[in-house]
Amino acid sequence: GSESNNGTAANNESDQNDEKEVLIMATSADFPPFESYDTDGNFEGFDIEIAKVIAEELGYELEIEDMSFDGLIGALQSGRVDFVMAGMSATEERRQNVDFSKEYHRSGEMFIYQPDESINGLEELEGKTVGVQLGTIQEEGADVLSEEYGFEVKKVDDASVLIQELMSNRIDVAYMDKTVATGYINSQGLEGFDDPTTSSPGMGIAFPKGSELVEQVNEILTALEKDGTIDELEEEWLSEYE
Amino acid sequence: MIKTTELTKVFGENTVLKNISTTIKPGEVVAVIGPSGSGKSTFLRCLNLLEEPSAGDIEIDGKVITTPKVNKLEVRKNIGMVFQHFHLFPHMTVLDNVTYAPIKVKKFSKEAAEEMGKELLAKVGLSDKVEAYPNRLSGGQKQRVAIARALAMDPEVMLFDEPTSALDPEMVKEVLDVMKDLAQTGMTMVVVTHEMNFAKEVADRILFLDNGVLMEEGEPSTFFAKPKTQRAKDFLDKVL
Amino acid sequence: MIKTTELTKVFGENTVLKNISTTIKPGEVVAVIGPSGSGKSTFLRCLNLLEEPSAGDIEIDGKVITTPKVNKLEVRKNIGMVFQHFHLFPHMTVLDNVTYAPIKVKKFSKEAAEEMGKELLAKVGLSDKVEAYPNRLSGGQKQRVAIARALAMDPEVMLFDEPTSALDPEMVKEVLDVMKDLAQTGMTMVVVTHEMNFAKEVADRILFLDNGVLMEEGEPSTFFAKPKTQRAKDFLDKVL
Amino acid sequence: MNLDFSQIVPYIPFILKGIGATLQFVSVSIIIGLFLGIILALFKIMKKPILRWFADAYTSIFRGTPLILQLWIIYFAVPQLSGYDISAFLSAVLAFGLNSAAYVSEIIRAGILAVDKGQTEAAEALGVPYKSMMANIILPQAIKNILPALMNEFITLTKESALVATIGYLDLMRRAQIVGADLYRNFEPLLIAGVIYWVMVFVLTKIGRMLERRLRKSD
Amino acid sequence: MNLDFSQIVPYIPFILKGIGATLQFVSVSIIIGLFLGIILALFKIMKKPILRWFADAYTSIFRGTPLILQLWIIYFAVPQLSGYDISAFLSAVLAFGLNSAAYVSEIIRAGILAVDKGQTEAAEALGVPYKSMMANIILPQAIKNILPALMNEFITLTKESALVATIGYLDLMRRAQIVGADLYRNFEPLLIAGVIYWVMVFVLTKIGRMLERRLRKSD
Ligand SMILES: Nc1ncnc2c1ncn2[C@@H]1O[C@H](COP(=O)(O)OP(=O)(O)OP(=O)(O)O)[C@@H](O)[C@H]1O
Ligand SMILES: Nc1ncnc2c1ncn2[C@@H]1O[C@H](COP(=O)(O)OP(=O)(O)OP(=O)(O)O)[C@@H](O)[C@H]1O
Ligand SMILES: [Mg+2]
Ligand SMILES: [Mg+2]
Repeated sequence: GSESNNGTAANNESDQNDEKEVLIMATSADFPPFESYDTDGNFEGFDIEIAKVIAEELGYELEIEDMSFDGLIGALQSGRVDFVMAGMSATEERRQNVDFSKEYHRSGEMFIYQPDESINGLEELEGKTVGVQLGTIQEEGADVLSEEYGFEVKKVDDASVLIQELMSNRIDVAYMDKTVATGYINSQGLEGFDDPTTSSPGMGIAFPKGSELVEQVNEILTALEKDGTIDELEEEWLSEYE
Repeated sequence: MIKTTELTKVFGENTVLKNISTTIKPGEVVAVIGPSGSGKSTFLRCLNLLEEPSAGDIEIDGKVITTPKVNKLEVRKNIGMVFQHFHLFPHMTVLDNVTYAPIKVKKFSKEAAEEMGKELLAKVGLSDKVEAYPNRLSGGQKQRVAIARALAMDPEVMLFDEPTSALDPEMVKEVLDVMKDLAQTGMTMVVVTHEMNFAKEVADRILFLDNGVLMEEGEPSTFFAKPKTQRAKDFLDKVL
Repeated sequence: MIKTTELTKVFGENTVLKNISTTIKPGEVVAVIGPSGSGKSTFLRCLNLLEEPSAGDIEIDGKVITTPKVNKLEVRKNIGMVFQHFHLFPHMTVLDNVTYAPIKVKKFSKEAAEEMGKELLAKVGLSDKVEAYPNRLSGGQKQRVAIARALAMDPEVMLFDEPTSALDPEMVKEVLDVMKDLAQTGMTMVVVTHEMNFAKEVADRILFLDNGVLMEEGEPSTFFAKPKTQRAKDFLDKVL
Repeated sequence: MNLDFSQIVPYIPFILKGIGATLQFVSVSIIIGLFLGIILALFKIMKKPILRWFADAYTSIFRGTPLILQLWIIYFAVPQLSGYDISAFLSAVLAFGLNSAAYVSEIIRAGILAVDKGQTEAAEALGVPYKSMMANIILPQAIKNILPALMNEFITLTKESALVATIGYLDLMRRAQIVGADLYRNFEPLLIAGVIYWVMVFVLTKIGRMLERRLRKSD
Repeated sequence: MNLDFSQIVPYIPFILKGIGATLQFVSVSIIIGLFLGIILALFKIMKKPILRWFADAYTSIFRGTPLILQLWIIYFAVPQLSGYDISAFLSAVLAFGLNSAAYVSEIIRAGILAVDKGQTEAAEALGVPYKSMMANIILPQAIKNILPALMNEFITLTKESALVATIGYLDLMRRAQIVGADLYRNFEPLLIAGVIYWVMVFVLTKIGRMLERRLRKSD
């Protein structure tokens, strides 16, 4: 938890000096439009912009570390970073082990399929095979929906694999985060429809358990909601994925 | 009968055998002698095609074996070979060493092969080592196993490449004795050797090689008493 | 002076050397002979502590070397050894083989070592092979390099373990000649050998081992003419 | 670092199921890799330039490119190109077996070259055909010396097997990761997987040592 | 299967930057692994039981547990336990070097055992100290025979390096993944990474062959 001692914001009040304090954020920059690299190798995306604003409000210099998703959890658990923004969904199970900020975005889910199919609603999924990404909230959601609508669930490792499974006709439909789904629809010429039942929790910022930053960040998020900054950023980064 | 005609072997730029023509009659024991590097091993190895001759012919029982379409394995079945360093198969017992080729190549049943193997091992005086691994044997014992292994294929000719020169002196006799017995059974034998006494006593004919050339051949008695060439004289001076 | 007292060596359950006591005087040339497996090599290897004696003492120039606190490397610096199979370092040139130990162990400068190395190689007749790799040499040449390598450490004693038995007969002489020269310079030498002629001619004394026991020792003339024990008689019958 | 294993307990059966998956998949891959590796090694030492060239190219490609790419090509490209719906298990053992064969072939090539040439000559002089000579004379001696390197390769294979998770084959490692992602605690499941891997490798090593001892019984 | 490389072009410089990162990290890891591996191999053949035991335990642990676990312990646990803020690069080369040492030590152990015992005896008889003997006489001969197995290990290391992405070190593979995610197209960047890996491994193999030839010049 909070007894980390490697120069992160949570504990470097003790060694004040004239430099600006650093706030370390970890992310997995393979999740556009929330976080990714531009072609010059700089971070960009919706989460990145929010993080910059938060750091500025708190008076810190923001430092971003990119790592794969497994690494993010390790970084949180060991307290090596101050917080993680990576489109993380705040489930109850996870709350046992990390602290989440209040929700700052909710994008919903989508079912997508190859253009030579035509599926226009949950009812038409009966008898189909639906792929989901392991360890995501869509996985949990799909398990519930499959009972009701009679489809089969196939679980795979990550979004890129899900798309390849679709291309190889091993699954009929992929069930995924709406923003990501829209990206694939645009880039690979797929089709899809929104999940009307979506009840998944929205995205939150994750902190090591017991972090003092949670309160401060929640206050800032509330303020950003009020003054329209978040709406602006959503418009800038996410509108083409709606 | 083995007949070589102008047999020549070239390694790279090095002509190691130069136009060797000779005939070895059935039942004959021929000793090949000469200085180190003179081509004795190469000559022997050409006879069973372990080395491919560069020019010239080898005929065995009237059949030319130096044509491209000859089946080497067929040729070798009838020619046993014993090496200076034994080359027993270290991961097999003595008996397995002897029976392996008959079973694999001649399609003997395991029982038949083992019976024959034990008989041969008895002949070379190793009945008690049947189940031992080669690494447990003395040099003399190893070489006797190697001879039994070659004999197990029931060859018409046996080639020996310095069979005793890796042995301790007290073991030389036990191997030479086995070879003498073999000679007496009428086996055709070609023996590269440094054992001049063996050559004198047992061989029917001596081939003296020097620098790839067959310098002299003849009966041991005349060859050792009065060699015709200076080279042979020099050589005999050194080793006798 | 080397003095062994009740020297005993046990391998597992096998007592290979049994209470060997003898003294080798400075400048003496001692030939150790005996059947295979009698313990000749083990005896020799005990003298430079390549094998650790199980009981008994070895004294060299009055210093007991069989105490636990002796520095083996120091002992070995003064004792050269030549092996049956040469054991040259295959990845080094002939000259590097000879100069390696003087440079590493005696801290010679490279120049000094190379000068000495070339001199020694000239003495054994190999001036033209200085830059060659061992694999390019004949057996006789290899063994002469091995002798030069041992001499480069300027030892007081030289041990030879069958230095000629891996050689072709015409090469035996070139190595024995080098050894004879060495004996004439007054080097103390212990030579395990099967070359009875060399033992007769060069050795000052013969040690005859059988089954780990020092059965006989004496001057070559008396030993070869009338051995005292039956074992020695049997052995000489086989190898002479 | 505060570790807490209590939350993991309910997931342990889920993780343990990965052992069977991993073992099954690894053992088939090892067999394919060993078999193909031997054949490739033989190609490499043959006099036919075409076979040598083929084996070298094979090794270069399969050692030279990431395993995950090979896995993807087999699992995703094969059905798209040929229409044959290759299963995850089959793709996985194919990819791992073909990949391992490249490594194994290099190890075996070295092992064969280290066997005394006299062995080949003795077999040839007896008229033993090439195949039997290799199978009964040369390879058994080669394998004795290279067993440690082969064990390394098999252990690497066991541990790389986590990659197959990307195509939806749930091995031990992937199961540990899933539990980690579920709970947002991944040190603990990883430590459990670590212990299980250690036991598997330990057993593999013991088998290797036993084999080594058996092969050395003739020494 | 419709591949489209045109969109990748602007990202190519970003991917290529990963080459330097991977090379730097791999070369330092190889050196650490080789150095430690030699020391461990020496421990394994020594007469001191305590050193042998240590080396065996080391090998068992580092070969037996997943590399990612070792990497995480070094990167995440070290700062918490010692207070030293270890960098991603240092953690990565340590984890990979320590891990590789376990494999290398087994390879080298086999190589040393295969050197003719006469070499040791000849050196001992000359009074050469143990260290010099190993460094100048035994290891150069051992390495000649085990070079193919060592090359295997180095190549494996090069390709496993993708793991370091979990601690935020941007190697070649991770960059390819990122580009794939960015473009919503994964095969193309992976193929490009595949080609780059192939070139790197090709160069590594050539260096190995050159070395092998130099070591064999005395044959
Ligand atoms: N495979 C080979 N490649 C190149 N040269 C070879 C090969 N085998 C033998 N030679 C050369 O051929 C010549 C004759 O060699 P060979 O072994 O036949 O001689 P040898 O009379 O048997 O000598 P030794 O008594 O030493 O066994 C030598 O100069 C040798 O270096
Ligand atoms: N390292 C060892 N471990 C066990 N037994 C050994 C070892 N070295 C030698 N022996 C045994 O000790 C006995 C004497 O061996 P040694 O080599 O000293 O005999 P040798 O007289 O030199 O024989 P050769 O003439 O064959 O060289 C033999 O029975 C041998 O098997
Ligand atoms: Mg020869
Ligand atoms: Mg001896």
